[in-house]
Amino acid sequence: MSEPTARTRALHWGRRVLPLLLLCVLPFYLDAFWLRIGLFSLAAAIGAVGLGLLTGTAGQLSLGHAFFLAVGAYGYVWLAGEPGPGLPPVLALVLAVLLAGAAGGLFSPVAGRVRGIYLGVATLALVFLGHHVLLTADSVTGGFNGRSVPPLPGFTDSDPQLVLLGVPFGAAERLWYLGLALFALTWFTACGLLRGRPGRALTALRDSETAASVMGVHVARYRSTAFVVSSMYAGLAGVLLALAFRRVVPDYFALALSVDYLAMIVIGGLGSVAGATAGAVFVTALPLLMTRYADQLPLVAAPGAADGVVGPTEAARYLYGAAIVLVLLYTPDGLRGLTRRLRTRRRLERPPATATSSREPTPAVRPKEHTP
Amino acid sequence: MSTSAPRPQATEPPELRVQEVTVRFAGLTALDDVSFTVSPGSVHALIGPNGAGKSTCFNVLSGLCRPASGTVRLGDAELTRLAPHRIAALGVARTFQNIVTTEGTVADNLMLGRHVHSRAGFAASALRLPRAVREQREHLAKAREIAELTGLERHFDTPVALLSYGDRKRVEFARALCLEPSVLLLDEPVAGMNAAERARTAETVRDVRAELGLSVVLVEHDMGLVMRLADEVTVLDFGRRIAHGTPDEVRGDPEVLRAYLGTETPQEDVA
Amino acid sequence: STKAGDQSTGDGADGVKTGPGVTDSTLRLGALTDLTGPYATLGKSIVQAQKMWADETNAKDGICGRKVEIVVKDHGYDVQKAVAAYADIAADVVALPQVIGSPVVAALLDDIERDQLLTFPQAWAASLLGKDSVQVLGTTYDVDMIAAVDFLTRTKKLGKGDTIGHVYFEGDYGTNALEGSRWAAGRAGMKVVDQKIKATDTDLSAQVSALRKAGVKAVLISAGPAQTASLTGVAASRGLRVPIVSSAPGFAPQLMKTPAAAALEGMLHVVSAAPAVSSDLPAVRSMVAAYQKKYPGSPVDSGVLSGYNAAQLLGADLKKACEGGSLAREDVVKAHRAQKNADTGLGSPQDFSDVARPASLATYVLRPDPKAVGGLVGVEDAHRAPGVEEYLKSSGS
Amino acid sequence: MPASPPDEERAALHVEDLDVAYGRALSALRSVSLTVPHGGVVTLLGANGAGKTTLLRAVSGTLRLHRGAITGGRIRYGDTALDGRDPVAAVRAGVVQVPEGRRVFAGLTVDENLRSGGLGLGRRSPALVREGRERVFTLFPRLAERPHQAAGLLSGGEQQMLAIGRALMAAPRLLLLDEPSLGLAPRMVARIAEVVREINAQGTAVLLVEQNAGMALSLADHAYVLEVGEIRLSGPADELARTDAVRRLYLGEETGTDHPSDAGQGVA
Amino acid sequence: MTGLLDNLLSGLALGSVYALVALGFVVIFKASGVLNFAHGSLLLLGGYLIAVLHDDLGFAGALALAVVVTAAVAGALDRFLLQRGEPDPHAAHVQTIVTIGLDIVLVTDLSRRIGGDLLSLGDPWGDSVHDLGPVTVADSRLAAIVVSAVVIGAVFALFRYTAWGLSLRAAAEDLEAASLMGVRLVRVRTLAWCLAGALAALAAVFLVAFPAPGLERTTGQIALKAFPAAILGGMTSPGGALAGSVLIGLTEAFVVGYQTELHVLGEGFGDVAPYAVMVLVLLVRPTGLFGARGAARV
Ligand SMILES: Nc1ncnc2c1ncn2[C@@H]1O[C@H](COP(=O)(O)OP(=O)(O)OP(=O)(O)O)[C@@H](O)[C@H]1O
Ligand SMILES: Nc1ncnc2c1ncn2[C@@H]1O[C@H](COP(=O)(O)OP(=O)(O)OP(=O)(O)O)[C@@H](O)[C@H]1O
Ligand SMILES: [Mg+2]
Ligand SMILES: [Mg+2]
Repeated sequence: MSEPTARTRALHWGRRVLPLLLLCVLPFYLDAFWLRIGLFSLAAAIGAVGLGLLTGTAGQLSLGHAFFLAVGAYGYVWLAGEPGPGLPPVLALVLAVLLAGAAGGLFSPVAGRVRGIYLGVATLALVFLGHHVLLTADSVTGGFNGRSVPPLPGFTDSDPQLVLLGVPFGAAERLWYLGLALFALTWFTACGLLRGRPGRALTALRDSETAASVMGVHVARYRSTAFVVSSMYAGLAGVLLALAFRRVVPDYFALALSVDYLAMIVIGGLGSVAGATAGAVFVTALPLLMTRYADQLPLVAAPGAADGVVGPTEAARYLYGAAIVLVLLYTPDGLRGLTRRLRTRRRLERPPATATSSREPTPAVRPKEHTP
Repeated sequence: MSTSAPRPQATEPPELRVQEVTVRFAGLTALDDVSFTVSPGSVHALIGPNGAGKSTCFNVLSGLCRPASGTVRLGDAELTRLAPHRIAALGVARTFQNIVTTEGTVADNLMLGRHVHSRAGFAASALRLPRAVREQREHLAKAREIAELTGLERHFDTPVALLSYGDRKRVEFARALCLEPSVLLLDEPVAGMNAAERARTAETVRDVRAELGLSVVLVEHDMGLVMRLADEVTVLDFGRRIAHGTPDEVRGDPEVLRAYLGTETPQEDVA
Repeated sequence: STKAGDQSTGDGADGVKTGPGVTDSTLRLGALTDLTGPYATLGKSIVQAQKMWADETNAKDGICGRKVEIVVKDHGYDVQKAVAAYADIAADVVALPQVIGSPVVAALLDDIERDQLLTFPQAWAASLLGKDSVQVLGTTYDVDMIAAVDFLTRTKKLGKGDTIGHVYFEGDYGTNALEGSRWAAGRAGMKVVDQKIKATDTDLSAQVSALRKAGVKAVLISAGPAQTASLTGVAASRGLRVPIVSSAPGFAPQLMKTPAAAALEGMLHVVSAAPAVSSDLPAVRSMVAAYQKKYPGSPVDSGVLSGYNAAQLLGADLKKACEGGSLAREDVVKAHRAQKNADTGLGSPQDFSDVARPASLATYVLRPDPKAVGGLVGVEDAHRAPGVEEYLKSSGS
Repeated sequence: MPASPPDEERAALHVEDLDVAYGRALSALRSVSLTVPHGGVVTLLGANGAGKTTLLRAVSGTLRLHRGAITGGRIRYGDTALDGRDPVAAVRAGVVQVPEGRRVFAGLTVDENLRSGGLGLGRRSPALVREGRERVFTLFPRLAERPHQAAGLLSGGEQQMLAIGRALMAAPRLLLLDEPSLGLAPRMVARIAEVVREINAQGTAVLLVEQNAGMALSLADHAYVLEVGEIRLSGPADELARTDAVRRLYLGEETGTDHPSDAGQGVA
Repeated sequence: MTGLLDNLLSGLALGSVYALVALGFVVIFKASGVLNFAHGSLLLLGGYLIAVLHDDLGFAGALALAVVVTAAVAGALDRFLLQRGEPDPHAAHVQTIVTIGLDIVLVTDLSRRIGGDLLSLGDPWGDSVHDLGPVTVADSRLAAIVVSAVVIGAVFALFRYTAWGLSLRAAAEDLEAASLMGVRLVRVRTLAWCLAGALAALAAVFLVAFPAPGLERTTGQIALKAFPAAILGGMTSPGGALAGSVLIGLTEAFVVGYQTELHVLGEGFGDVAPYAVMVLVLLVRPTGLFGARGAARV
């Protein structure tokens, strides 16, 4: 607990600014394929951070994230589009996020009362009911074929040509920066939440509802607010995804997507913003990259070749599934646990830490706290 | 103490009155028509054999359990209908007999105790408004102060799960203090501590009571501690109040000796 | 170094204008297919059939003096993967003779329109009409269902006042089919009782109960093979022995190996834009023979036929564009739209000139036959059901 | 170093030069040696965080559940080496621990909790189980009153009885008791003390970790004092009870009390 | 009236099939706190094995072998991929995600093998039916009702009266205390997974038998329907799983059966109705019909 020296402070800032800088120059080097994957990852990261807040911090499982992504995406499309009020896209973006929050709020009678795995499966209902509505209410949602997404002004290929350092800046490049900005906003706010009063209250009610409530935490309200906030992040992610896809279709927002998000936060490491981000990139980018490059693997046949051999997509699926298993086998705390472990190993080579200051992961067993 | 909003009761905590409280669980009356009053600023001990209903009484006081009949009043407020968090906001803090801490460090737990004294909501914290940042810093200082008071400063940044039983017990105590309560409910605060540590905790209780002028309701099986600290004692057995009075009165009560203390020696004193 | 962003458009050595996907020696086509998801069987048949077509074409000096190459991308019915795969290949192909998966097609519609990339989706919903670059081949589901109702009234003595059931998948396919059946039934004075189901529903007992309660005289089904099998099997076992007519995707040769085979043979008919694979049209027979020779062991199903047909139609478009002096994408689309009577001999001729109309209105009626190649034999040849024109007018296309 | 262990021959539990660490670097015990003779009662005193529970965990084999490990030394029970073994091995060898803080199975009934006590011993005849249960019920009549109540709903003291009863169901030859008097009313403390004596009289050795030093020292033949992971004092219990340090720290005798019952909490 | 009976019976039959699947979820959740996303693929594995073996071994032989192999696979997955090192209750969420990875691998492989086929399991019931008064039920469904009643009863007894059941429940309450009692945590838990695997193989038979057309690559997805069933029952007891499943089955049968009357809810509501019912129940009873109410006292 020593005062930060100039050196550590510089290190601290360096660790934040450098990655950001790096992300900023990427569009100068990557082509549309990579930028698209990057954009998907950024959007997923925003959603994952929201889910991390709910599941990792407040201990509330949600399999309904796909639904809130859909609310955000469709909300934006409808608000900014035709049919719909045709609002200015930027306003529509903000309203869509609020709409997702409101949708989360509507679910709060359940979200405030139902806990853990029960909530997880209850939210499953949202995905199925939501899908049902997306298909049925076709005057708003466009039905099965969905709707095309009105672009944000200034974020299309047809906007005034922009060439920076010899690189033409099209929609992909511009959207990348939008995604980056929204992601930075997410990071900033989520860290604030986690380290602030709400984060502590949520952690407390995750670990012991009783302890939290007798210390003055309004359990049901905090639970449902966490749900609302997480829905809003999901909504934002949904808008960004819609902009990246240029078209929203109901089938994308299915259960598999919710499960993916769950995988993201666990693979990244529960309870931290950086973890959720790492997990989001892993889960989003890996299958896409593997699918693209799998045909270069040995023993993999070209798509559509004879029976009984492994095609590239299958190979990619095998590898992806195995990657999930392996990552979690060897770093049960997720990708973030991995970096932390590397760091402590480095620290351990220096003089041993004293008993009180070391921050080892919590022990495996903790007495279950039912009482008295 | 400049940080928290000034509490009106800071000088004179309201009186806590338990009136004819009855609690039933399926087929079992855990509290049977129990009444007692905790006068402002006093230490009121609640003793009795195991299963007498002491913890249940605490659960009623802190809103975790709703009595079948009877009322609990704190000053003018009636607590029996309030949710636990509302009761906490009125200045009632408690510890648990079986430790109920949350994961995270001691600091995190103590900051939870500051919850009712801080305001920052989701929006303010997310946007890191200056007010939220300042508030957080001030409360952290306060929590550290209380950690020092309870001998936890060494463990301030240690995850609670790594502490020994006695230290975790202390964390609970400190967390309750962080609430700056007007009424402090302590359920066996020194269980699992050795004599020296018990004395130290007793000292702390005495200090904070003097300093903050709060009322304490104490459940404890360590009769020495009870005798030393308590101004008044209520004895429960099978959910019923069997004795009431000053420590000395209670200690001599044959009913108490039979049901609770079970020693022959004091009985001779009485004789 | 930073990336370079150039899109090559220019003139080839032979004076033909070229665009993305075309070089002096090759013509590159793309296929976004499903080889690992729910439509894997279909995907595989189409891929193989189109590869066969490409090989045959290249053996005959290719198109416009260029070798044809098909880039196959498998998305496994995952929209996100499909979108990424599209981004990956779009800049490098001249047309897409195959895109499988309605949600995939839906998600790509805007991009395809923007890139003017001539696309033949393997989906037959009317909602895909009206897009310049997207061509639904043959009839749409609604047109088929009108033919189905017509078939029932003509041959099964259904008429005014009767009730028919329609079991359909949620989504584009089912909805579109239901539109057709509703319209046709209304025209014939009949009532439709509909039952919407999901792809994961494989036990249709409850649906059959409901249909029986409604007293249906016939049942239409627009779902997958598993659902058709369950519906027919359950209906038969419960004594609901009524004619059942399925949309083309609702049948697969594998069904003839299930416990429901007998019931299927006795009760089912299939309406389709394409003839049965076992048909004796000469072009079909030679194609089937070639396919069986090239891929022994692979089942010959309707996917083979439609895939090969699509490839041939695209080949014709490309040749025409070449004759017009340009293989640039927009000119390929133009050439395509200029075809008013494209006939490959593999089915009914098609008219691509009106983007808003189905390319063909003639429907075949088939029935299961375990002994036939592809499990189906023809019952009625391609014909236009009465009222189809009227329907197209009334539905505003 | 501890004084030479009493009666080497009959000694049953030997802990020799034990080092234990939690996580990677957190050393909790250093070079601890201790002996519990067959049929004896040994008590282990120490402040909060001294490592008493850690020592018991090392013996019963549950250290690994806490990400702890034995980094040096040996533990033997009779001829069985217990270091590095799992809890099952300890139970099979006859060493059973009553965990700190009761830890009864809250959702199981009292009866089921008792049945669970014998799980480690493999298949046993119902008669044997019934006999064990009778024995527990005579020791703790309060439990006999409600065999079908969920254990989580018992009061703290009742749970403590159940925890001890559960351990007794495994017919231990060495019982490791971690603060059995925790949260018990004075009368119950006396009762537990009696029970410990009874158990001991029936031939079970006891290693008793206690904060209630008065009771512990009156029960034990031999005592050890643990401080910050190391044995500081050891010796016959009555001798140790007379040393200044123990009197001050563990018996609380110089805290200016005027009631004789303060320290002993009414041990009869 | 006939319609009512009809729906009642088909709901019951459907429910008992779901119950076999839901029971697997419950057993695994109880034993390890893991929400087993790979359950669908275990089911698919069991079904696939029966499908490829029944020609050689006959149905009974194939079923027996499939049950054993699926149980072994489930146990092995748990033993070698989920529980590594020490038992760790905090790892449940991580292990849940591992099951997602396992599911991906298993499903990919099995789908690759099954391809577009619709496999028959060679079960003895074929498409035969029974007339029970005015209504007709498939024999396979009658068998399902009987088998799941028996199996659930057996599992219930296993939980209640055997040492293994007691060990399992004790470990579910408190790992450390259970291990102090000498419970072999790893083995107890692995056995639970084996049991769940066996149940999955058994469930596969009834899921793909007659009213359904046969085993396809997507058969495993039906396991999803058992989620609400398990949750409705409270996720802790075999009896709860049965009750929840029957409720789900009935809901589905009735909503589909009366779809025309329920048009206002939109077409195809039968598929989402179980979820709606589940949410409503959870609103009233947040831990399901028979779930442990947050009975922990303080
Ligand atoms: N939620 C509950 N359901 C059923 N019975 C309960 C419940 N809570 C408490 N009891 C019963 O009520 C009685 C009183 O319990 P309580 O915990 O208040 O005792 P106590 O006085 O605190 O005892 P101890 O000193 O042992 O902690 C006990 O017999 C207990 O079993
Ligand atoms: N799971 C754990 N991980 C890391 N450190 C631990 C763990 N458990 C205990 N410790 C540390 O080991 C030391 C000894 O703890 P132990 O629980 O053995 O103390 P104790 O003597 O039993 O204390 P008490 O009387 O309070 O129960 C303490 O410093 C404690 O913080
Ligand atoms: Mg109590
Ligand atoms: Mg201890």
